[in-house]
Amino acid sequence: MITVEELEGKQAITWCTGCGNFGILAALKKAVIELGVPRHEILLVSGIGCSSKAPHYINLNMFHTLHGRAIPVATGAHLVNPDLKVIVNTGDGDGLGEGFSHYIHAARRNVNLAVFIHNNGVMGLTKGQFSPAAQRGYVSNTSPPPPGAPMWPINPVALAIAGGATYVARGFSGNQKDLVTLMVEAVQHRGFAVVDILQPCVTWNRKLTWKFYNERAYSLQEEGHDTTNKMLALEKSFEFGDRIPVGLFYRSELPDLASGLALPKDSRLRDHETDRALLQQVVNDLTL
Amino acid sequence: MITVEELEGKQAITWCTGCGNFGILAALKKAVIELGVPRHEILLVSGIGCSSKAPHYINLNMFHTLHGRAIPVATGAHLVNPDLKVIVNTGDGDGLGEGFSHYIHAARRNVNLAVFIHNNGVMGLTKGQFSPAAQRGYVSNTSPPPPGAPMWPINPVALAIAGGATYVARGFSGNQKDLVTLMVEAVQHRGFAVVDILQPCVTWNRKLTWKFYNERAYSLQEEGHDTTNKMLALEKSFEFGDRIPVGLFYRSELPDLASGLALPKDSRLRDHETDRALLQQVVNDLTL
Amino acid sequence: MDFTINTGGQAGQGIDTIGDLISQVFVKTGFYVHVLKDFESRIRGGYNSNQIRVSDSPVYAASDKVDLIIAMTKDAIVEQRSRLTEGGVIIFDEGIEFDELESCHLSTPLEKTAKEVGGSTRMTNAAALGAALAVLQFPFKLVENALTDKFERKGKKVVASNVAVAKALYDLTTEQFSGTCSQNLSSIKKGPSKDLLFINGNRALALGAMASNLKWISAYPMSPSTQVFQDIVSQAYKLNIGTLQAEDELSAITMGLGASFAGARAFVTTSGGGFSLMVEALGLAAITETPIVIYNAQRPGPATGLPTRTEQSDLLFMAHASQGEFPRILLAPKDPVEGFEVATRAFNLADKFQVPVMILGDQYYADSMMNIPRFDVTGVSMDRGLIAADGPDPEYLRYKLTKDGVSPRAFPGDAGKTVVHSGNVHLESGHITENPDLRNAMVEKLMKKVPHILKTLNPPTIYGTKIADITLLTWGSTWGSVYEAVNLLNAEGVSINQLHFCDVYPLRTSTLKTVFKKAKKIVAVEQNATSQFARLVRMETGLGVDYHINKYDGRQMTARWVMTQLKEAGMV
Amino acid sequence: MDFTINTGGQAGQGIDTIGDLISQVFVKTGFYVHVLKDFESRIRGGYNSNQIRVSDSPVYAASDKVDLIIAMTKDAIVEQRSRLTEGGVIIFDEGIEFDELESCHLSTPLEKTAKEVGGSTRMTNAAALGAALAVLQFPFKLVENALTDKFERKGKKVVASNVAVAKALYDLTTEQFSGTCSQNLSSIKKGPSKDLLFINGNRALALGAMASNLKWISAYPMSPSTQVFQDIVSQAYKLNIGTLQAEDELSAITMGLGASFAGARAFVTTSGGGFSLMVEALGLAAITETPIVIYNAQRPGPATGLPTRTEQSDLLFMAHASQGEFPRILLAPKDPVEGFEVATRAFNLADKFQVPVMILGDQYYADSMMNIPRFDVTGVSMDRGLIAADGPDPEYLRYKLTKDGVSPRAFPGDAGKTVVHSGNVHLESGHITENPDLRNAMVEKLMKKVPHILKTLNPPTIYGTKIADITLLTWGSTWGSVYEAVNLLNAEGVSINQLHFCDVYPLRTSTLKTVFKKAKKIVAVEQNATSQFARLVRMETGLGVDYHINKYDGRQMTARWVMTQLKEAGMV
Ligand SMILES: Cc1ncc(C[n+]2csc(CCOP(=O)(O)OP(=O)(O)O)c2C)c(N)n1
Ligand SMILES: Cc1ncc(C[n+]2csc(CCOP(=O)(O)OP(=O)(O)O)c2C)c(N)n1
Ligand code: SF4
Ligand code: SF4
Ligand SMILES: [Mg+2]
Ligand SMILES: [Mg+2]
Repeated sequence: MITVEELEGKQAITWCTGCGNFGILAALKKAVIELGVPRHEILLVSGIGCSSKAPHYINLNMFHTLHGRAIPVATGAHLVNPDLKVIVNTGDGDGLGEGFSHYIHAARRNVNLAVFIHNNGVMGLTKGQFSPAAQRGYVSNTSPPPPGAPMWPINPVALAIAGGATYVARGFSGNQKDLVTLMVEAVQHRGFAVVDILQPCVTWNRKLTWKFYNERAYSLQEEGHDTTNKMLALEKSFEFGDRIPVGLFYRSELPDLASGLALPKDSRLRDHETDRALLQQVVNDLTL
Repeated sequence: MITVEELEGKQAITWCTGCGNFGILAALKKAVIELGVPRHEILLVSGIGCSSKAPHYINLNMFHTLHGRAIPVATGAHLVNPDLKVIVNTGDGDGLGEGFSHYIHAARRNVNLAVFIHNNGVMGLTKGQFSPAAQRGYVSNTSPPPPGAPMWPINPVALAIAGGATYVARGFSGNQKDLVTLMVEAVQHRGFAVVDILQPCVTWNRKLTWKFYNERAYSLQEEGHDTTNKMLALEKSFEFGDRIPVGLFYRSELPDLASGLALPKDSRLRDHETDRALLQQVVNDLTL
Repeated sequence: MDFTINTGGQAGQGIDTIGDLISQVFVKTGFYVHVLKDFESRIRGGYNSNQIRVSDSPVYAASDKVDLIIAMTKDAIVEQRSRLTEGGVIIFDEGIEFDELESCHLSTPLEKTAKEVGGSTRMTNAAALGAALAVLQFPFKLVENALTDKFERKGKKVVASNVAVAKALYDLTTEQFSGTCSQNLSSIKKGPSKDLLFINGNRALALGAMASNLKWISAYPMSPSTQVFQDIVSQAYKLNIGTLQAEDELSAITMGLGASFAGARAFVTTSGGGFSLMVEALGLAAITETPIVIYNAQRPGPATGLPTRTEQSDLLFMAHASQGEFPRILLAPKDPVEGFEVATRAFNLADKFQVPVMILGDQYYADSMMNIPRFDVTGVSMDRGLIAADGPDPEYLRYKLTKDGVSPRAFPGDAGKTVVHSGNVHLESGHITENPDLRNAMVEKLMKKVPHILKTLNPPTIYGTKIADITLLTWGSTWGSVYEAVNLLNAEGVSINQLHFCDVYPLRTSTLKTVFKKAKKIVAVEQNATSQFARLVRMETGLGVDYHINKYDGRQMTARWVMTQLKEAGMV
Repeated sequence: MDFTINTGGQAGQGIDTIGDLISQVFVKTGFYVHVLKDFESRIRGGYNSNQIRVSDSPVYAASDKVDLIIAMTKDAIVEQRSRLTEGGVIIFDEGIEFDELESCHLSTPLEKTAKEVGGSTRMTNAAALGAALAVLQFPFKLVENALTDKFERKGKKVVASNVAVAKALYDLTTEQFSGTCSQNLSSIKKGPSKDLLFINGNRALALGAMASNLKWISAYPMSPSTQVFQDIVSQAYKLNIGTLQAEDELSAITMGLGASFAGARAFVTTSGGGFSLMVEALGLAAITETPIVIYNAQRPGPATGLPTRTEQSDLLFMAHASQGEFPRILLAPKDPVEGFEVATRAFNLADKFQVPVMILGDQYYADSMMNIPRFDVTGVSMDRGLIAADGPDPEYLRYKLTKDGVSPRAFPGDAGKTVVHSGNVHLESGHITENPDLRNAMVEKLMKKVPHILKTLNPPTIYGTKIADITLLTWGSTWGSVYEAVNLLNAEGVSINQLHFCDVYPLRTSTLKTVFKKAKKIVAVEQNATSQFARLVRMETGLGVDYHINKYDGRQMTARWVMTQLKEAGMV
């Protein structure tokens, strides 16, 4: 089993005191331990943002990529070595703005990844501009009043479900226990798994605060939500007002992408050697 | 009123005989006439693909842009001159693959555009590779059997609704009358309007043929579908088997993007001149 | 008089506020001020600083000496101590554990006083200001004025508390500080110079763009460019400007092209990584001859690199970006004064030649501040280039072949004209063609513009004597440091001058050729690793330079650094 | 013997099939064949052609004369007629309305016979083949063999019908054709040369990549590159290769980087517009030192340009693409023979230096076919570069500073090691740093690789005499036309040779400098408008060329065209 000490990050944390990312990191550590797989079989892939720095703060294999591109990088790594548990740490700007297309295409391909969206409703690292997940009317440097952000937020849960993701959940940085469970399940799930994590940004976001979520978040599971019912899951996904559902919205079992590709059955692409004799035949067949 | 002659394209059509794009072009011409606005107030914007050549074949203002970028180009043009009726002609590769992120972000912004997806389930112009809308198992040069395309198709109707579009319909190139109606409504609708158009590609697609659709397409409106019910619309959007719903899925009235921006009230950005005296004040306020 | 104050601490501790307050005091008393911003890519914590250089004659660059350090954290002492001049002073909060106290150190209750006197640790800024100006023996009245200006909007009470805190520290320091600072400003005489703007490069560009009747900006945030977008957004309602934060840079630039196509002057702002994502659309702008102005605030790469640091390393990339071949214009302003002017020229050039115009800034240009003459926006002239005559024209050809390659523009919505743009090779009408002769004609149409563009661009400027033994070749924002170095060396009797380019591409070569012929040695000084401008010069002229000076650690070079490099190389 | 057949018609009329059949006949009888593909960006209709050049000695380029035209549409006559040699013949279906009949014209019932004899108009190809070979008086047996090979898989009946159709037309033509073709092949002697591949550049690259143990390819379709991806996908199940059609190019390349990071050799294929979208990730590959091989099959730009035509206009773009500065390797194979070799070198270079390697093809290189010696894939050697020793190493540093800048790689999943990649400036460990000294060290780490890379790359080749009055400077796919031009001019007694580059960046300059010194005149011959390679040479060496020959209409230059340009310029 992995110990907490082994996971101790090699880099000093640069997040603001009180940031919701701390809760996500703590849950991630617990989840990694709970998973019970060797440390070297885990890979974290992130984009760019406060959230995307998370992999530096936990001692695991990692690739801190470009803004918006964590999912395709993770996809490539996963398919070349399906033994890896590949986790994506992304922000709402990163994964739902710059990289949104990849999110839905990975969902419909049912790529075996666990995607954790550190959703704070702002672009934290670039100083608090409204993000794709910001509420309509949210005031920031690039959405001054009136009218604040002149558009509706993107709905990562509804879109993941409509997109074809097979495990779709929402977590809350302030609810460690459930968040750990969702993380573990997402990683263990074979297919595209999303956990949209409510993550207060204490520096910029004066709306989506700890208090805001503490007052509104409720557990879907405690209310006996049927996670096999897609339409119900979608209905729940539009609820974001006085009550905000947290927990697992939807899960289904479907073939994942790897099962449809020409991967070697008995080894991994990373170690596989092409049979040159077979290839020579291909060449020979081209001679007239 | 615009006459058919005035709309006669300036360029010889390069589509294959029998292509579903002909039906879309014919419907577009009828719709443009029915709209009853002056010819110069219409603008067509397209990406790249067989479908995206459509604007060359009807004599209107047009911008044939880059693969995947029709929606943002259209957005910029619309906001600078909201008098224009801006129509986007896009393919399923173009709009749902390369340009998919723009589709959803335009939806949640409720940009006042009409987007016509020439949906043929293949990348026609690049010679028939499976497209994002291709059915699972579809066989093409880049998805050989087994297993054919190893992923589920993207659902443009469900995603548009989940994304926030306020007019979401499906048309069929083989059903001119309804297609014209949907096109006219989409253009007249104030907000982001989508018509996903079933368009047989007779050259490459041996599955999604005229016959296939003729046997399966049915009219939502004839079945009395309630277009104000979002959940019902979503439910219908997942129906794609022996029966394929065509018609208007969902419509709602919400403020569009233009109404939330700092556009001049009495003129258009294209003609507006910044009040330099006001700006000089801004400068002066910066002096200490 | 030429002295430097460095105020440092963690991000979130209000270092910029202290910096602003101090700068304001000096600007208002008529000094020339230059502020260098040094910060990490994080929101809280770490080590950030403002370096404020003050002089009674104009200053154009940062210094590498510090006379007064105001430290909110231990790092802020440690990082700057080696630069402290003799007679320099370090002020820091008594809460900082720091044992190696010397007489020039002033450990003082900044935070405590803020809390006790002002009621909030947020007023630590005012405390620091009070302490600093006491050390400098600056009249307190000026401190009061600065605080009033800064906090006026927040109400009298806030002003009063801040003044009280500052006064407390001012008095305490006057009483306690045993050392003497090398700088004594007790008899300051300069009067307020109301007509100077205290401004950074980003803001100058934003103002220049707005003065040019910019009507559309779409952008996606990226350091160090974001402020330009934010500045324009903040004036959008007042001036009626279309502004939209896009979902990514692909969208930002293509929205801009749509806007320009429909008739508005359009601007997109980004940094290198975002520009990388705009590359394909740059080619679309070119082939469709849709004017667009792009700002790239460069930062060290590749990839994410150092997001909040400076570098001049995208020049050759931007000069050749996108598949295919087409004319484009690259302008690299040296400072905010030139930034404003470059912005206004950029929009005129884009419209006149219907080409993409790119402005190359960098984090140093973008963020560092100086006081400069007030801009006169009413004097900015607008040239929208060739516009098709009003009225119906069923034969209107968007890409009419003309002698100089420029065709009259019309816009969708113009009654009686049909406007056709296509990113494919097209006929004069704008519709697709694959005809080889028309392909040739259209390539030649684009290329014909280059000689006209060249004639319109500004030649480089020679600073110092026309002829000198050594010529330093520079472009963009390194101008200031090198300019100061040249002056200092001239004062030492060295025969040295500076050949500086703002308009970097296409390259005007005649002055350059003359200078290269006359100088004994040409030294390229660039804030990058591979001497990109020198390479560009060689590509354009075959002329090589004799020596390269490169800095690529992300920190802007100073005059002294340049001089040291020259001396170590035995050049001077 | 050196003659050319052009078979043209609409897209969808099976022009490629006729072309293939005819080529096969000649390849099988031991001739050298070169096929140029000329087609529009549409799926049906328009005008497409295959130009088949046949010779008894090797041919390296297309011709601009035609001896036999097989026309399925009137356009196919009109477009080619001006190139018809004296004694040339035009065969066309009797259905084509064409009044200006001459004795060399053969109007014949291709379609009708196909239908009547074969039962389907689809056999018009066979009919055309029969007619063509009768005109050439080629033994019918060979026609039969070709059809058997082509249609074997579809069953005996199909073969028989095709043969019957061909025979009918063969006989009819033999009987009816009154003209005589300049070419008479009745006494053909060459035997079958089983060991030649008949192949285009795209396929050679695909085979080279697979021979290099490529284990991952992600791509998004784009002409003229798509075939490489399709070829590899078609072998994926047999060879176990990971292949994925991505949603866009941003995804294609970043998937490739993930795959490479995890340990597989990775390849991405695209054309200019797609490469534009990969630019940011190119920088990520560079700073994270993740090997990747990128193929850009160039086509005329900017933007969509001419999607199915040829050009060499992305060289300077690719040499400088992406923000920041970093080493990269650019290779431009001259033909399929070199393409295979370049692919295998590319993967080794990428792994050895942990840099992005880019292969520049173009539509001409990609699509045109020739017969070449069979590739021996078992002889391809694989060098994966520096790999960290097996076994646990808690102190493993992905970016260990070494003398030559290359650090041992480990892969995520390696027991006992933690592998950290970051696109930010990083420590040796891979974690983020903003430290200026480490920034310097990491820039220098990357730049240190360049001299080693240069030593490993191939120098250019001189074709013709070592020294000549005129040297033609070429790179990539224009090799063949220029090579033939040089030979022809040499035969005319002109002192001319060719200095050709496959490895174009970084540029090896010593041979070049020698040649530039010795030749009286250097002429750059490029398939672009701005002489990009000549510009690159001048950037690297300061050396300029004396004259430029440029073709940019999207159609590959021929030897005759090159000669005409030289003659018109008074160079020869
Ligand atoms: C291509 C590109 N564009 C823009 C940026 C600048 N940038 C860095 S982080 C960021 C936003 C991050 O937002 P989010 O993903 O929500 O992360 P957070 O900081 O809120 O956790 C942006 C726009 C970039 N690094 N690269
Ligand atoms: C950036 C870029 N990538 C790839 C291409 C090549 N390309 C042209 S059309 C096309 C697919 C079009 O598919 P779709 O939008 O479905 O159009 P259709 O031809 O089926 O109507 C592709 C991949 C391109 N032009 N630009
Ligand atoms: S800015 Fe917000 S998201 Fe970023 S570290 Fe600070 S609190 Fe967290
Ligand atoms: S390839 Fe398909 S979509 Fe394209 S024109 Fe032909 S039938 Fe239509
Ligand atoms: Mg965020
Ligand atoms: Mg399609």
